[in-house]
Amino acid sequence: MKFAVIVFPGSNCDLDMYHAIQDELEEEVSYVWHDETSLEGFDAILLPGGFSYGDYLRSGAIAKFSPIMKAVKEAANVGKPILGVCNGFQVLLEAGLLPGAMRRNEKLTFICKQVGLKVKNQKTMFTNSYGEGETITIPVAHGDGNYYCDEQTLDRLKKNNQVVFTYSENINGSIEDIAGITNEQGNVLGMMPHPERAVDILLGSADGLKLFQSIVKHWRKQHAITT
Amino acid sequence: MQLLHEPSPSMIKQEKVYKEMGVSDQEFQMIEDILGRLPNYTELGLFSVMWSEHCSYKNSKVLLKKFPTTGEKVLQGPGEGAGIIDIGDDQAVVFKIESHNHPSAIEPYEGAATGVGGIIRDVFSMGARPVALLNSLRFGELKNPRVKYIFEGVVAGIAGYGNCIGIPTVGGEVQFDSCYEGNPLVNAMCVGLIDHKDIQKGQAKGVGNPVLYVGASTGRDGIHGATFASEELSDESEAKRPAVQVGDPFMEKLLVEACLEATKHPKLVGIQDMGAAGLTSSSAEMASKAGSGIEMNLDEVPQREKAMTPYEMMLSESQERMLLVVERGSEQEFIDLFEKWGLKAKEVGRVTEGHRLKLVHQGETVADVPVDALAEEAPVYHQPSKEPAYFQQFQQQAGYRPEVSDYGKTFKDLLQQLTIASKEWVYEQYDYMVRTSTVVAPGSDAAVIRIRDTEKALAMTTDCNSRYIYLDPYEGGKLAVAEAARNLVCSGAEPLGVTDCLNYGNPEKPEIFWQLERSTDGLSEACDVLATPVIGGNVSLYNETAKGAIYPTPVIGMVGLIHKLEHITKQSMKEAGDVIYLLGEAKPEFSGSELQKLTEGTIFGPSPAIDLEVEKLRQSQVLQAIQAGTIQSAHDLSEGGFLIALAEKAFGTSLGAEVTIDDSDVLAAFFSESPSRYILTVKKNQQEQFENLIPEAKAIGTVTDTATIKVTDKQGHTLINERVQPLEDAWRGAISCYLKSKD
Amino acid sequence: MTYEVKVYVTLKEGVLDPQGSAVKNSLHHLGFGGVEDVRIGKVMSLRMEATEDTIDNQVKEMCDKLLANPVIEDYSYETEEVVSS
Amino acid sequence: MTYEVKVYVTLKEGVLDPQGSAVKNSLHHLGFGGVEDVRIGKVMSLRMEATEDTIDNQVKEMCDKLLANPVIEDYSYETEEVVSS
Ligand SMILES: Nc1ncnc2c1ncn2[C@@H]1O[C@H](COP(=O)(O)OP(=O)(O)O)[C@@H](O)[C@H]1O
Ligand SMILES: [Mg+2]
Repeated sequence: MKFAVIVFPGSNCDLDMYHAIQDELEEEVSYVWHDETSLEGFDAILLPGGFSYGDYLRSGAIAKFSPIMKAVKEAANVGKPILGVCNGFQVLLEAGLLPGAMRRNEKLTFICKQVGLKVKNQKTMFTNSYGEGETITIPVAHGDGNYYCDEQTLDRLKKNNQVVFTYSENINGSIEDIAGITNEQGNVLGMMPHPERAVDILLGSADGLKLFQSIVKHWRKQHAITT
Repeated sequence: MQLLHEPSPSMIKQEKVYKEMGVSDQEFQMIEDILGRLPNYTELGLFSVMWSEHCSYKNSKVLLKKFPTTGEKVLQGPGEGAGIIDIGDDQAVVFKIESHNHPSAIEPYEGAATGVGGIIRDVFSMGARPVALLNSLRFGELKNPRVKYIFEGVVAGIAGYGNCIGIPTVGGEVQFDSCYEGNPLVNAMCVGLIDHKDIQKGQAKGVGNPVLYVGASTGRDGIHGATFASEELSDESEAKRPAVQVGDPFMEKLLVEACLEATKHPKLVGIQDMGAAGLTSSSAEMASKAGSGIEMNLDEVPQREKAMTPYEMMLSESQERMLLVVERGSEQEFIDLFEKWGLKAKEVGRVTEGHRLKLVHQGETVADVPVDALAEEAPVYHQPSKEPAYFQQFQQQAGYRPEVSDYGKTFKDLLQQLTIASKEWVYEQYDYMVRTSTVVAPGSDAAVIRIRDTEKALAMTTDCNSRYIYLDPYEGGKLAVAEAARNLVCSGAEPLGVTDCLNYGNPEKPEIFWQLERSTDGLSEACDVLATPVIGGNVSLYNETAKGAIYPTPVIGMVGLIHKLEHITKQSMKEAGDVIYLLGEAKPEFSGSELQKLTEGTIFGPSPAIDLEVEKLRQSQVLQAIQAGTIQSAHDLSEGGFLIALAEKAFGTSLGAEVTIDDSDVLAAFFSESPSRYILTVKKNQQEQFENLIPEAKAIGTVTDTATIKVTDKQGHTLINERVQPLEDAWRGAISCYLKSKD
Repeated sequence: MTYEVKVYVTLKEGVLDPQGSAVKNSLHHLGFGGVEDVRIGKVMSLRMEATEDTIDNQVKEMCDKLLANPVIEDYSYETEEVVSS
Repeated sequence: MTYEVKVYVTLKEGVLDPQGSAVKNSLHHLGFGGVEDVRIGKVMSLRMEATEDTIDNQVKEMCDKLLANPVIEDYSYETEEVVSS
């Protein structure tokens, strides 16, 4: 299976994402620079964290216009797994691939620490390796992670089981403790916590590895059927 | 800020305009002699910044000479952007510390942020990939609203810059003392990794080669920042406010990536960052080091503002700029390389014969001065030195001993002393995990970063207990180096070398110069004995306000090598049942301790002394025992003494401790800060092997799973019996508690 | 023609403004108890070349596409012609 | 009396505005080549109780003490009385 890690000017978790896939998941992975226009040949697309365009104006606001984003949208439309982590999540929100928006953390300061996450939906292509209602430990590192959406959107998210992760303890003010959501089709996941930083127990947790393994598992199953 | 009419050379002399730039009468005469004529305004500007303390070290040079700077593994000592030490396998570690005290006093967020930006450029301009940041911070007492504002702003600024650029901030220290009230210290350190073959130097070689300017355009910000950093803070500093620069970490992130790509290009000749004194120091130093000259056409310098004068362009300290020299004919390749990263590279001059810096502006030569005079031949002063009266007095106040009636209460009070309290409020704002290599995060004795694709790791720390240095600069200097090395050893590392940041008051005052002299003697001696050469550093003088000077604060940044990942050791206790050992004796010495500060509200008396041979022996014993796999956790005893260290070992775990002390002097056993001491925990079945390696260590108790700390004396009387949780809450919450109280 | 444009971007009513609340609290601590509400938005000053009949549409388009996020923000703007001297 | 106060905080001339430059570049990429300069500041909307003769001084003091950072920012403000309905 082949993963793409999109690199925007100012991305800084691209390296971490790359190594998580290559060294721990042991799948194929390449960087794709933001001004490329095609994602052909890739089976899954990863939008890493960082500060694309310095997070100036609003996090993710400028990156959404990068040439590669058209290809990301196409990949989303044909059902490929798209994962946006932290700044990647913010880009997906700004680009309209996921509903809602991010505000400054409630306490206004950047927060970096290990947090507990509840897996609210383990039937997605990103979470099928987790147990029902499992609590996992994954680090966060963000200043703008305070998720917001209006009430109708929230109802829809809940009805469709699009809320995939919630914080065990609300660290940033997000409505309903939301830490990660998918689109309606379930193939685009945005999350503030960093699973790619939790793939090696040496660094504190390996709970994020199952997320990447889920993507592979799903792809293998799909692949076996279609070929 | 903008000068409509620059004074003419004769006016400069007659009206002593040079004085406003910090140039003395005598120095002005030297400049006149060097040029064989009067300098014009631009030329005077060049000399004034290059001869400022910040760039020339004119007052500190005589002291820096004492430091041991060489060693088997030293690949680059002081002199370049950053020092380099070999770590084997053709790899090396690059590190440097720098102060941004004055800018942070005036604009805390941007001052701290640009301090981080500057130190990162020092490291990647050597060709190294920056992999970690640390800092060392000093503020006044947090009760003061202005101090709160500065503290919050500085931390946010460090976070804002480091997080954005994606280099983890993995460690540091924060101390609070009223002497820093008007004059906070903000020292930032950067650590990088490099392959030997990629090491770059900032040299302008090869007559005819083009000089390229890369990065942000030049504005009027920060003009005279270097001179500004060489003066005392006063109300006038407020008027000099435009000297504050604003950082753009996004631009710097692009610069890091582009410059690292450029340093791998075979046609790169030299590269240097534009730090203090911007375009002036980078061009003059690059030419001087290569024994050549540089001619620049200032019309080509990218400018952010209209109608900038040569003086302004040369003295601007706009951030995120680099100067490159490349082989003639390859300039387009470099321009394209930078273009890919969205950056503009522009040819602004060329390397010339003769050793002169020549500047052309709108067709006219506006400066023509010898580069060596700027870069190398600044006057060197040996300031008069005088032992201060306070020192004599302190020396005679031995034997201070506070009254403590309730050990448990004092224990809790100490945990909430801000210098001891958890710094989580600070480091949770730093992304300390990005680059996924941080094996030991902030909160332990030293931070540890693994080196990808190897079995090795780097440990790093910043340390300086300035109270002891104030009480006794010589002993205190030794203590600072020893503590830094001890912190590295606790994490399983062999200390490699030092970068130091010398923060002091006004060196023209003999008592201050005496502090500088004595403390650098102490630092040098300790670096020598502990085999940790000084490979670079920074001097920040004139840290004083009308209320007086700061404590002498020579911050030690130290990096160590962990040979195998399995040697990585943390301070936290690991397993119930492990045996707790204490290494080293507590002496009844309390002057300068946290306990003295707590009881008296101030410090006095003689500092504890340190025996460097004992220090060295214990460091090598502990390191050996760690490498032999006999140690589960290790923590040195520092501020607060034994009880604090024991509690810190329990925090963040669900464990506790039961120990017995057989000292007759309980007060010393609990609260003395005598140096060269450790608490170590050892698995039961490894006790014998451990004791063979460190026979002096005393087994004093065991790690328990009850989450209480219980201490009894040898008669079986309970001295301390506290649940860990309330202690930990008090310790963790102290800083945010202070910040919330808005009075 | 050259225009000076001011774009004001504010959080939609009903969207909690953590920065505004923090500023309000600080003002109370400083003794400004009369302050009942604080909301923080952005003001962007643009200088741009445009013609009289395109300037409005251009500014609107810039706001819709980039300068404001319609999920949480509202915008308004003013344009003024700069008379070159 | 109740006042609606608007405080505009902008970067001083000559102070680098990286955010403004990033927005300008992005607008160019989006085809708005006519944009020559972008500077980004803050607008704060306050609702507060005050009397006619103290309102100005109060707002000034709030700006000097907290809302603007005089080292790098300038401010201006407008006050308007709210007629209660
Ligand atoms: N400004 C800071 N930035 C990052 N980490 C910090 C900072 N201040 C303190 N820390 C971390 O908190 C822990 C305790 O610091 P300190 O009390 O200075 O330790 P020690 O006494 O062992 O030198 C260390 O891990 C240190 O790196
Ligand atoms: Mg320590």
